Amino acid sequence: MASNISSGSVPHLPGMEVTELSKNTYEVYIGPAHPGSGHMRIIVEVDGDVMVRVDPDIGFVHRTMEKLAEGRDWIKNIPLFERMAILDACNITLPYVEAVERLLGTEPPDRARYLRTLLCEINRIASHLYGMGIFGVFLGHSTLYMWAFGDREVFIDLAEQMTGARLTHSYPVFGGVRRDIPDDFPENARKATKYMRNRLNEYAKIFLNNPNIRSRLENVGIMSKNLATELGIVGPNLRASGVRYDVRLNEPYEAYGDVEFEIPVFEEGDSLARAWARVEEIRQSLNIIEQAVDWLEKHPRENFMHEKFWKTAPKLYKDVFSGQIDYAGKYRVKLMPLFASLKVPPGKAFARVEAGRGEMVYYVESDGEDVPYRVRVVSPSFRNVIAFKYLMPGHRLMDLPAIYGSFDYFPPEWDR
Amino acid sequence: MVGGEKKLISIQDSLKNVLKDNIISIEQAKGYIDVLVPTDKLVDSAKKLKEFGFDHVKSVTAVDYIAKKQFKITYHISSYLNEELSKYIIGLSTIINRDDPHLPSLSKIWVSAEFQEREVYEFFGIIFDDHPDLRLLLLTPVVAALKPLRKDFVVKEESDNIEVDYAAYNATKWW
Amino acid sequence: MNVWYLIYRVIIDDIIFYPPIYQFLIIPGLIAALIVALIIIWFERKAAAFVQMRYGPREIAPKIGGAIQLVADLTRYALQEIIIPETVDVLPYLLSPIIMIILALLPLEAVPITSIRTYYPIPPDYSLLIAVALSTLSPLFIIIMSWASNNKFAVVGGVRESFIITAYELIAVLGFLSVAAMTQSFNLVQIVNLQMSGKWFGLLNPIALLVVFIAVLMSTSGFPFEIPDSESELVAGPYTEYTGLLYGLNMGGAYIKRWVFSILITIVFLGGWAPYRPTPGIITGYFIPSLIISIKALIVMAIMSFLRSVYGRYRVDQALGIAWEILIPLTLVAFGLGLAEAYFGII
Amino acid sequence: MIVVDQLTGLVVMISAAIIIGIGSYGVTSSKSLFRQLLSIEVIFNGLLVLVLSLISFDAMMATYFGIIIISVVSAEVIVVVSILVAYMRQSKSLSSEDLEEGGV
Amino acid sequence: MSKSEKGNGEEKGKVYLADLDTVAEEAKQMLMKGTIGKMVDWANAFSLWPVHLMTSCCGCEIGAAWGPRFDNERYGSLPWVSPRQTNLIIVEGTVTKKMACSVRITWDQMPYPKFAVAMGACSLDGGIFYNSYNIVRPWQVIPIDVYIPGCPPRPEAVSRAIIELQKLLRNKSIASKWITESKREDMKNIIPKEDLCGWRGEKVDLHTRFT
Amino acid sequence: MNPINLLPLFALILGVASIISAYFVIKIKDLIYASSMLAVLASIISALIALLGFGIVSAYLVLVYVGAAVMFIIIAISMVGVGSKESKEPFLGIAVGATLAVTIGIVILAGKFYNLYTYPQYITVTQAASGLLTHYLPVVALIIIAQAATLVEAISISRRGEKK
Amino acid sequence: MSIAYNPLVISANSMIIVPIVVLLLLVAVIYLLKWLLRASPEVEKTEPYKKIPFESSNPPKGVGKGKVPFQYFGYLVMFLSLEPAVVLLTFISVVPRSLISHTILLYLILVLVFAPLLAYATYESKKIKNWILD
Amino acid sequence: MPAKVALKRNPKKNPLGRVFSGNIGALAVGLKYFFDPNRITLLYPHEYIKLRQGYRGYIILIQEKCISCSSCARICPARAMKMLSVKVFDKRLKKEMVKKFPVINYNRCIFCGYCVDVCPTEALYHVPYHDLVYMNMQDMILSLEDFQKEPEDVTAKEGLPIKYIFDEKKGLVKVKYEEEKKEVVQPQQSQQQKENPQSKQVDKGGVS
Ligand code: SF4
Ligand code: SF4
Ligand code: SF4
Repeated sequence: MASNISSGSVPHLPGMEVTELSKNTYEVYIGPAHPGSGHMRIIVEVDGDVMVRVDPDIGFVHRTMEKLAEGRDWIKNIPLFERMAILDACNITLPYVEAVERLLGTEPPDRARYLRTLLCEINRIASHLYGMGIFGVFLGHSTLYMWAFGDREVFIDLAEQMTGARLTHSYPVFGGVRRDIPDDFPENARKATKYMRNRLNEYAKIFLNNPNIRSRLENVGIMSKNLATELGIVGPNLRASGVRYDVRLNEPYEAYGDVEFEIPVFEEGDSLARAWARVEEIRQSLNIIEQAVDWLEKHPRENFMHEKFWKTAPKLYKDVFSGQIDYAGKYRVKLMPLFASLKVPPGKAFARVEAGRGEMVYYVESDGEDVPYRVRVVSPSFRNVIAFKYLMPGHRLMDLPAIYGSFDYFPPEWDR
Repeated sequence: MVGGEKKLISIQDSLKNVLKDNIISIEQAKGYIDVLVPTDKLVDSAKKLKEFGFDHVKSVTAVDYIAKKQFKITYHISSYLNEELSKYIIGLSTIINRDDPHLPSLSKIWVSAEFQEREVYEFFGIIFDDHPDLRLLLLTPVVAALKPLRKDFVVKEESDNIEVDYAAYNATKWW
Repeated sequence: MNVWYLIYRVIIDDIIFYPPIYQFLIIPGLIAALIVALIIIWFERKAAAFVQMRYGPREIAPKIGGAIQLVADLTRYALQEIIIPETVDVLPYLLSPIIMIILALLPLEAVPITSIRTYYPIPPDYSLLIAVALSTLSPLFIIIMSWASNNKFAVVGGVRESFIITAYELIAVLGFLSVAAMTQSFNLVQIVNLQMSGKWFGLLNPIALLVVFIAVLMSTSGFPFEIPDSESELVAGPYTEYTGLLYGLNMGGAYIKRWVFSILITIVFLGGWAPYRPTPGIITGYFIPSLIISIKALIVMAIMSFLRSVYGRYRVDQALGIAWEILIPLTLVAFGLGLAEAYFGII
Repeated sequence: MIVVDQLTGLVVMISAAIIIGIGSYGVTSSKSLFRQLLSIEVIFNGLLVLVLSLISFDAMMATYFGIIIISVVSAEVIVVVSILVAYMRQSKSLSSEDLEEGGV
Repeated sequence: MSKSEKGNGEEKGKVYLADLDTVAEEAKQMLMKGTIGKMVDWANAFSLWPVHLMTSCCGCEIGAAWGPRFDNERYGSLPWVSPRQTNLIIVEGTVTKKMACSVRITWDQMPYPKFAVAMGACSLDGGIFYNSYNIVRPWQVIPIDVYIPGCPPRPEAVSRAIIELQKLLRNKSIASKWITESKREDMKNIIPKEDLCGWRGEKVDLHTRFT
Repeated sequence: MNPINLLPLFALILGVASIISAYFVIKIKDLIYASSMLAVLASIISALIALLGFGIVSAYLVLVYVGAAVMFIIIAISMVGVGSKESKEPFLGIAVGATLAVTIGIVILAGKFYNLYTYPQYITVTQAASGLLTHYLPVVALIIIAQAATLVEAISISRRGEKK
Repeated sequence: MSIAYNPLVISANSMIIVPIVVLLLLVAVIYLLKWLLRASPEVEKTEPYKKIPFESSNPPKGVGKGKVPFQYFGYLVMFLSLEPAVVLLTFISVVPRSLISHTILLYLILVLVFAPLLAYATYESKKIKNWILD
Repeated sequence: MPAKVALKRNPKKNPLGRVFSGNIGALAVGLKYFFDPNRITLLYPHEYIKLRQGYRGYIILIQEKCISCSSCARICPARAMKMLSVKVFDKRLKKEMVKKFPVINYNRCIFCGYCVDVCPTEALYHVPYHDLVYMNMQDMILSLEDFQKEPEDVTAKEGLPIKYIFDEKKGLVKVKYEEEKKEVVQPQQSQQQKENPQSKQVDKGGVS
C-alpha cells in the first residue's frame, strides 16, 4: 500500500518539482467512521475521479462466532449465529437448525415448516427494506430511507407479534419453533401485505423511476452473468445478473416446495436491476406470506414441535401454550431442559437456504459431544464482498455508494 | 426422496468418471457429497470439476483434527449456470499435514475462493501457494498470530455459577 | 428633548437605516440572513419530516413544532471547542469561512430594495451587473478552505465545488442577464418598476427563471446537486475539518448564498416589492419593501428546501452534463426569448 | 478639483508602476511556468489600471478598451494553461529551464 | 499579580500571559455560572448529534430509532457525518479490537463538550460474545455516560437514553462544566494500556507538504 | 466638503492593498494560495478601477477575469498539483523589477502623466453598449468567434490523444 | 442629505468599509472563542488523535494536498471560453430598442458559432479516458 | 415445482417521459405526503407502546416456584443468568437449607428468552417492557431480591399507553390502548390530545 503523496517526489529537477506525476493516484479511506460505509473500510485509490483499485478491508465487526460456537452447547449457538444479521434473523439461523436436524435425523412437522417459512419471508422483506433504505441514504435520498424504515416497522411488528422480539427472534429450534402465531395474526398480515403492495408503487415513483436516481443507477456497476458466476455472487444480486439460481428453486426447503411464487430474474445486471430485483422479491414474499398465513389458518394448532420433544411434555407446558398462566405469553412453546444438554450424533452436515441477501451456507461437524466440533458459516454478504474488489475499479468515485449500496451489504454478516 | 437418492448415486458415478483416479474416497455426507483427493491432485481435480460445470465455490472450510495432526480443507462447490448440477454440492476435500500446512490455491480457478482462502489463511495459518493476494482479511496481526480457529487455541468459557466474581468489573481485568 | 431626539435620529437614520449598514447587516443582510437560515433549516428538516412520515424537531418546543431547534444547534456550535488540526494552514483555514460569508453577502450591497433614490446603496445604473459579478467571488474561498484543510475529503470536495462553479456560473449570469436583454437595462429599480403592472418576468420568461433556479441549487449545493459535500463519499466535503462556530459559519454560508440569490431572483423575476409602491419615509420607503422582498425570497428558499425530500444527488459528471447539455442551451434559448420579447415589444 | 484628480492619478499610477515592477520581478525570478503565468497576470492588472487612468479623458474609449482587453486576456489564459497542461503531460515537469533544454 | 510577586525575575516574560490566562479562567467561570452556562446546557441537550460510527449490529436499531416510527430527531438529535461537528457518540454494540482504534480516534476528534452512550449488551459486558478473543469493552476505550441494556435494545430505549442524557445535561450541567474546567474528569480512567492502533503499524506522516 | 476630495485617500488605501497582494502573488510558496491572491489582487484592482470612475469595466473585470480566468488558473493548478521553486539568483529579478518600476515611475512623474487623469464623465451602460455595438460590431463578433476558436484549440491541446 | 449619502462615499462604505469592519469583528469573535474554548493541555495528552486530520477515523497517512479530478478539465475549458463571449453579449444587449437587431445578429452569431463547437467539446469532455493526467 | 423463474427487465421509458413523468411523479408523491403526512411516529416520552403479553422484556423470578434445577443458567447463551447459593427456610422440610437461585446480569442478557422457556415450573417470566437505561453498570447486576421485583417502568408514569394496529391504507396506525383508559390521569390526557391532534383523530376512528 503505497502512500500517495507522502512518499517523496520524483527525482529532483532543476527549477520546479512536480510531485509524482507518474503516480497520479490518491488513496481515500471510506470507513469505518464514514457515512458511506458502516463497520467496514474500503481503501480506494482514485486517479482523478476514477477508482483504480478498491480494496475492501473488512473485519471490523469480526466477533469470532465460529470459534465461540465450538465451545458452546448446540442450542446456544442459535442466538449466537443470529447476531450475524439480526435483521434477517430467521433466515440466518435456519440453515444451522436444518443442518443440526439433519444430524439428529429429525424432520420438523408441517406447521413448524410453515411457521418458519412465514417468519423467513417477513424477515426477508424487512431485510430488503433495510437494504433499500440504506441504499437511499447513500444516494442522498433520505426520504427513501425513512419510508423503508417506516415500512420495515410494519413487518417488524408482525415478527414481534409472532415471536416476542423485534429482531432477535431465535425462532427456530431443533425440531420445531418456539411460538405459534397469535390469533389476530393472519388478519394483520393480510393488511400489512396489502399496504406494502401499494407502497411499492410509491417507492418506484419517488425513487426508482425518479430520473435523478435512475441516472445514478442505470449502467452503473454492470455485472455480467459470467462475471457474477465467476465471483460467486449470491442472492438478488446474482439474479439481477440473469442467473437463475435460488435455493428456494433449486433445493426447496421448509415449505417452499408447497407455496407458489416467482423468482424474479433480471438481465441487465446494473445497480438499477439490483434495486428492482429487491422490489420484485418483496412482491413475491408478500405472496408467500399470504399463502402461508392461509395455510396456517386452515390447519389446527398442533405439531409445531417435533413429536419426539413434544409428546412427553408435562401439563404445565400445554397450559402455557394455551394461555392458562396469566403472566406468561400465550402460544409459547416451552423448551425441554433436554435442550440445555443436547448431544448430537457424530457426522457432517451441510445446509443452505436463501436468506435475504442470498445463499446462506453452514457446514456443521459433530463428534458426538454436547458442543459442535466445527461450524463453518459462509454468509451471503461475505460472498458478495469480492464483488467490490472486481466491480468497482473503473467507475467514478461517486459511483462507489451506488454500487456498494446496491449490493445490500451488511458487514456484521460478512464478518461473523 | 427416493428419486433424489438415485440421482445422487448417478452424480457420484459421473464424479467418478470425471475425476477418475484422483479420488481417494467419495462419500455421501448429510447435504453434500464429500470427495477426498490427494493434495497434489487438488488443482487438477478442480480444473476437471470446473470443466464439468461446477463454477463457483460456496465455502472453503478447514477443520483442525488435532488428534490426527491433520487439517482437512473442503471446498464446497456447486454450479449456477447448470441447473442440474446446481442441486448438488460437492465437497472437494484434501487432507494436509498440521505441522507445515501448505496447499495449492484454487483461487485462480475459482475466483470466488479468493477471499475465503484468505480467511482460512488467517484463522488457521494455512498457506495457500500462488494465491494472488494472501493478506489478512478480518483480523489484526496481533490476533491473527494466535491462529484462533485451531483447536489448541481455547477460549475460556464461564461456568453457570456465580463464583465468578461480578465485582471484578474494573478496567484492568479485561484489558 | 432635542439632544435625545437628535441621537435617536442619528441612530435610526444614519446608522440603522444607512444603506450600506442596513442592507449589509440588517434586513436582507447578515441578521436577516441568519434568521432566515435558522427558519429555513428548520423548515427543511420539518418538510423532509412531513414527507417522511414523521415529526422532525419537536420536543424542544412542542407547541410551535420545535421552531427554535436551530437556535439550540447554533448555540451549541458557537460554544463548542474549536479544534484546529495540526496539518492545516492556520491563517487561510480561519479566515476563509469568514471572508466567504462576507463576500457572499456583498451582492446585497448592489441590490436596491426600494425605489426611493436616497436609499440606494450603489448607483443603480448597472446594479444587476454588479450584483451578479459580486456573486461569483465567494466560491473561491470554498476552494481555499478545502485546500487549507489539507484533508483528502476536503480537497476532493473543493475541486468538485470548483467544477460545479463552472457549471452554474454561466447559467446564473446568462439567466439573470436575459432579463437585461428584455428590458435593455441593468437597472434593478427599473426592472422592478417594469414588473409593477403584474407582468413578472418570471412569467414572461419562465425558462430563465427555471435555469436560474437550478443554477442557484447548484451553487448552494441544493439537493439534486448536493455534490461538493456529498456525504456518502466525502463526509462533509470542504468543511470536513471545521468545528464549532467555524463550521456553523460554513453551514450558514451556503444558506446565505442561497438567500442572496433568492433575493436576486425575487427582484429580477418575481417583481421585487411589486404590489407595493414605496413612498418617501424610512418605514414606508425602506423597511416595508425590504420586508416584502424578504418574504418572497423566503418562499423561493422554501421551495428549494423542499426538493431535499424528493431528490437524491447527481453524480458530478452528470451535473456537469446536465448543465452543459440541457441547461446552457436552455439558457441561450431564454436569452433569445428575452431578446425576441424585447424586439417585438412585449415588455 | 484638478489637484484632487492629479493626486489620485499620481497615487494610482505609482501603484500601477510598482505592481508592474513586482510582476516583472516574478517573471524573471521564478522558474515555474505557472508562477510566471501568475506574474504576467499581475503585470496585466497593473497595466490595466495604468492605461485606464491614462486614457480617462475619453471615458467611452477607456470602457471599450477595458472590455475588449479583458476578454482577450481571458482567452489568452485558457490557451496558455492548456498548453502548460499538455506540456506537462509530456515532460512531467514545469520548469522554464527544461523548456530550453527540450528545445521547445 | 500575586503570581508575579511570587515568581522569579526570569519568569517576567510569562507573567503577563499567566495573568491573561487567569483572567480568561475567571471570565469563563463568570460566564458559565450565569445564563450562558444554562444556555450551553440547554443547547447541548437539545442538539445531541450522534456521529455516524457503526460499530456493530445494534446499528440497525439505531436506524430504526432515527426512522419515522421512533424519530429521535424530535429531540433535536441528528445523526451527522463527521466527528468534527458532533457531540455524541453512540457505541452500537460490539467493539472489536480492530474497531477500538477507530472508536477512540472518533472520540478524540470530536470537539468538547461531548458525550457517549453505550448501546447493547455487547458494549456493556460483551453480551453473547462475553468470552470472545477479539472484542474489547467500549468503556475501556471511551468514557460512557449512559448504558442501554438489551440485544438489541428497543429504539425506545435509545430514545430513553437520549432523554436521560438530556436530563443529565440540564440537571448536572456537564456541558458548561467542561467549558469551565476544560477537561473531562472521567477521561483519567480511560488511558488504554496498549496502543489501540498499534496493530496497524503505519507511520503517521503528517508533515509532508509541497515545497 | 466634497467627497470627491477623499478620492486620493481611497486610491492610496487600495493601491497599497493591491501592492501587498501583488507581492503575495509572487511570494507565497503554495501556488494555490498565490493564485487566489491573484484573485484578491484583481478584485482590489477592480475596486480601484471603480474608484477611478470606470464602473462598467470594473464589473466586467470581476465577472470575466476574477470569476472565470483566475478561477480557471486556480482549478487548473489544484488539479495539476504542482509545487514551485524559486530561482537561486533572485537579484536579476529584483533588478529588472525595480528598474521597470522606477522607469515607469520616473516617466510618469517627469512626463507629468498624472495630469492626464481626470475623473471621467459618467457614461451609462446603454451609451457604452450602443457605442460598442455601433462602432465596434465587427470587433465584438471577432472576439466571440475568437473565443470559440480558443475553445477548440484548448480542448484539442489539453486532451490526451486516443491511446490505449 | 449629509455627505454620507453621496454616491462615492456610499459605495466606498458599502463595498469596502462596512464589510471590512464586519470581517474584523468576526475574526475577533473567532479568535476570542478559540481562546476561551480551548481544552486544557491534559486533554491533548490523553487524546493523541485530536488534532490529526480526519480520515474516516483511521490513523492518517499523508496529507490531502494532492492532485484531484482532472477528468473534467474539458468542461472548465468550455466554461472559460464561453463566459467572456456571453458576458460581452449580455453587456451589449442593453442597447436601445432601435439597435436591438444588431444584438440579435450577434446572438445568432454566438449561437451558430458555439453550438457545434460546444457539442464537440461536450463530446470530447465526456470521454474521461482521454483526460487522465499521466 | 411451484417456484418458477420470471424473467424481468428494468422498466424502460423514453427520454422525454423520463424527464417529465419521472420528475412530476416524484414531486407529486412528495407533495402528497407533504400535505397529508401519514405519520406513524410514536411521541415517545408522552406515549409509549404497550407491548403484548409475551414480549421478551425484562425477566422476573418467582422465587417460590423455583426448584433450583439450574436449567435456566445452563441454557443461557450469554451466561447472564447464574446460580447463586442462598440459605432459605424450606417450608416443606421445615429447615434451613442452602438452595441455588438464579440471578441475572443485564449487562450480558440478550433477552433471548431461553431461560424463561426452559424453566420447568414457569418460575421466570417476562415483563413486556424494554426501555430502561442505566447510568451505571453496577445497577444492572441484580441481586436476588431485585430479581424478584419488576423494574420500575419509567415511561408508564410519563406517558400514555399506545397500541399500533395494522391498516391497509396507512400501514401502522396509532390507537390508544383501551384497557388502560381508566388509569390514565385525565389532565395529562387532555394535554396530550391538544398536542397531538392526529392521535385524537385516530381515536375517533377507533379500532376496527
Ligand atoms: S448487543 Fe446484540 S444487537 Fe447489539 S451489537 Fe451486540 S449482539 Fe448485536
Ligand atoms: S433471556 Fe437469554 S440471555 Fe437473558 S438470562 Fe435468559 S437465557 Fe440468558
Ligand atoms: S429453570 Fe426455573 S426452576 Fe430451574 S433454577 Fe431456573 S428459575 Fe429455578
